[in-house]
Amino acid sequence: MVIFLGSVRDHHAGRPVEKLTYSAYRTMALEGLRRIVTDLEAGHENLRAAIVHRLGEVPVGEPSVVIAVASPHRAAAYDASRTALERLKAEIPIWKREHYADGGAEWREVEPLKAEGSTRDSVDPG
Amino acid sequence: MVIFLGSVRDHHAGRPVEKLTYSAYRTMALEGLRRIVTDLEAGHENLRAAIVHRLGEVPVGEPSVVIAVASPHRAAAYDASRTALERLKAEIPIWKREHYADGGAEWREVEPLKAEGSTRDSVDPG
Amino acid sequence: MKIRLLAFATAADALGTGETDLEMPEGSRISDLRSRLDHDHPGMIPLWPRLAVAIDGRIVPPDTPLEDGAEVALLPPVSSRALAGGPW
Amino acid sequence: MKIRLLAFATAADALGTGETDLEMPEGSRISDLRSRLDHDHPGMIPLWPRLAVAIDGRIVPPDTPLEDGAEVALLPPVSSRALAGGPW
Repeated sequence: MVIFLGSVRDHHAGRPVEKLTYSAYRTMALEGLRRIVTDLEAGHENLRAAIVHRLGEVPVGEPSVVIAVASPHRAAAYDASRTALERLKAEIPIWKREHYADGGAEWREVEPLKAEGSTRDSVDPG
Repeated sequence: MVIFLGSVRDHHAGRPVEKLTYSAYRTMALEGLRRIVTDLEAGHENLRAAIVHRLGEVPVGEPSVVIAVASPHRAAAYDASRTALERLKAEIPIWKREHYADGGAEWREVEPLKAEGSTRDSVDPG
Repeated sequence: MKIRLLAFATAADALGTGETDLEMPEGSRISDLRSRLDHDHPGMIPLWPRLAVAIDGRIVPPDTPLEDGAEVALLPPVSSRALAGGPW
Repeated sequence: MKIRLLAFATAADALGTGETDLEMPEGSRISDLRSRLDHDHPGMIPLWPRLAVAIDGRIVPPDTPLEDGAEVALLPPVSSRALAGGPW
């Protein structure tokens, strides 16, 4: 079994971070996480996966994401864990706001959201 | 942080397994595990690793190995976790004996033990 | 027709709300919604090039027609690339 | 000279012990130890092609000389390949 724990780091680009707040489009995020799990489990016999993402405030040092993959085949477990993490970051509508020790706060928005499967590019409605 | 848990499976080649017993050349195994951890931590800044292997009797379903790797870089954490597991299996003098539900027991000996670094082949004293 | 508009992160900040109902003319498309939001909330204008828009939980192209009762969500970028080499 | 002999798994089974002290003639090498063990414990004979031998915790070549007080360990194969696609 491979377990990934993603924890909140104490700095971003040299700026001390105190906490994050995560916000989500809950129905779409849950559906997306279920889709990832279903895809992974369909890809390898006897593989089981679970993904949990915290929402709301998460203090520095605490985990915000847990991905657990059990498989009789270790390579499959590692690969599925990584795939889950990459897809989670690209496809799932969860946003994070960094709250800095100096009082500021910023949304971290880096990559336009990908449609499911992460192969299609996101749609630019502009 | 990536955590690998290796658990005892309930069968081998179709034969039901009840438990394993692990035996080790303890001093060499510990030194080898320390060497793996040192190599991994030297390979990536701020990476930290820990490896634990149970010895003696381990019932089916229980974990016998835990590898924990923390890194600010997720790719490094996954890679180090896998490297630790592959090296552990090739370099560390720990043997397992499978005890079958039908009463038999067998050592599982598959690959001649590799010298440290896993690049040199094992030495055949014959 | 009436749509439910959801907005997240910077899009919610620009609209001043994360959730609102809007009355739109029959036959409106996402592009019409965009014009209206840009007029009422100019802070939206710079966001569109990197927004995804979902209708009822599916990301859709910009000229997709709206339907009565649709849930339309404005989805800013997520944080994947920052995280590729870095922080969660 | 006296050496400490450790054996594990199938090698321990073949020797009937995991740990024993042996008196060897001065100048003996691992190959001499092997001849002696094969004579006293024929169950060892088929094991050598896949055994590694360590002296004081380091895997060494087959003609390595023994020294007084050395800890010599007979190390059967470990289970890596079975595990590559499979069970722990």
